[in-house]
Amino acid sequence: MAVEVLYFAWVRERVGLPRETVETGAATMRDLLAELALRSAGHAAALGDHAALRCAIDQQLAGLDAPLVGAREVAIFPPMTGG
Amino acid sequence: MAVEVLYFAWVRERVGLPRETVETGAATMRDLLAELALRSAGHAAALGDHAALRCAIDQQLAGLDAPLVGAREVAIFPPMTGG
Amino acid sequence: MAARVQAEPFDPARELAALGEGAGAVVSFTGIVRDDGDLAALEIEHYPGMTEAALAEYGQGAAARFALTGWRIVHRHGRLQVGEPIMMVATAALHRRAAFDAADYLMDWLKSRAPFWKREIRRDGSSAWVEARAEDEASLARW
Amino acid sequence: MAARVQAEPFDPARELAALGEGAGAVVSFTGIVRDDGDLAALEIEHYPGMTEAALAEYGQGAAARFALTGWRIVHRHGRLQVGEPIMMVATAALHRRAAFDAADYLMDWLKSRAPFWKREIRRDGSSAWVEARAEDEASLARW
Repeated sequence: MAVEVLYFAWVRERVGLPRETVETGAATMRDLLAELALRSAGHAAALGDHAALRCAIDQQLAGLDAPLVGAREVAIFPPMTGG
Repeated sequence: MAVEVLYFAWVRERVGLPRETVETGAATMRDLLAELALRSAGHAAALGDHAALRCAIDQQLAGLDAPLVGAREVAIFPPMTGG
Repeated sequence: MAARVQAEPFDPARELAALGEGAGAVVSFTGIVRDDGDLAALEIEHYPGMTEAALAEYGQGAAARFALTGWRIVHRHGRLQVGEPIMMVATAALHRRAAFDAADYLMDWLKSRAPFWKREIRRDGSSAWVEARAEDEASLARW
Repeated sequence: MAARVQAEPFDPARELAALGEGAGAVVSFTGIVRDDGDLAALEIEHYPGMTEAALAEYGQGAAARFALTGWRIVHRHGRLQVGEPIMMVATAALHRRAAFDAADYLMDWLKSRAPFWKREIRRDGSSAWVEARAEDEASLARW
């Protein structure tokens, strides 16, 4: 399936892209992160440390083991620092 | 000694006066309350139930057993309900 | 860094202006006369002289305890209509927790230790003094 | 009953106007860009689309949980100068405790669950992303 992947903050900077469309069969966010990390050295640097990452699936916060089935947009970013 | 006694809220209403000057030898607020209660039926109604009263001596909150020595102004009132 | 007692209405928004200077966080609390069904007005009595001193003392105490960069207390007395602000407390600090806690702390002091007494006046003309609530005293004991 | 995300400055005082209608208590929190010594500016990135939905969801959640009579969240993004308000939360309720707790609760959610990321820009031109603090996450766990 085709999924739109968005990156924010230092994840975006390390990947070097704000977003990209990827073709994936990943079952969970964790699987998708592993696939994405193979795309470039920047991706690997951004996505290697899962503990430092937070995710959203279709604009809802989700854990790394959340299923990706049916997802159209996923986002990967550092822990949030609003307020 | 002469002490200025101020009453507030329902204490003032029951006593029927906002303030009065009294000549007293009372050692504590508790003693003073007992003396004042003898002044009129209104005083008795206002000052009989010590648990319902709060006091200030020279504009500082004080317990009923606080010494009155040197006091110039005392105030007797119900528990406060500001805010 | 100011405490005021006044009969006149005040504008909570205006009291906040400039309070945030040098701060990272500003918290404000405003109490408003609320119609609980048949309330016509509120009448607030206070102890002139002592009130101003007590508010300044509580404000300075909170400023020291929570390292405030600024604070303000305004409390009205006299007759207030439904919908009018009764009082406000505002606290400014470097960090969020201090500003929140200081405002909460000042409200606890104001409710139970500042010499104000409220009387509720009903639409039928009857009135009654508001009784102090045990939970307000309990809230103060937290600090 | 509104959540907004905007690049433009806002006036905290103005946001408070009319919020107290029907309420007995209004609490507001304003976060301000604070100069910690050599801060030139703050840059805030967010997740357009998700941010607005998340703020509205947290606001509605707080309104239900604390029986709010009104609430407001405003959060800026983009480049902010020292002294400028970053965001504000305001809550209105019948009683004091609910208004305080709701504002505190919303701040905890905003800090750790709303998709904003801050970067500090120093006077020497260097910059660094602000790291999430363990105490903010711990604060959220209180609720």
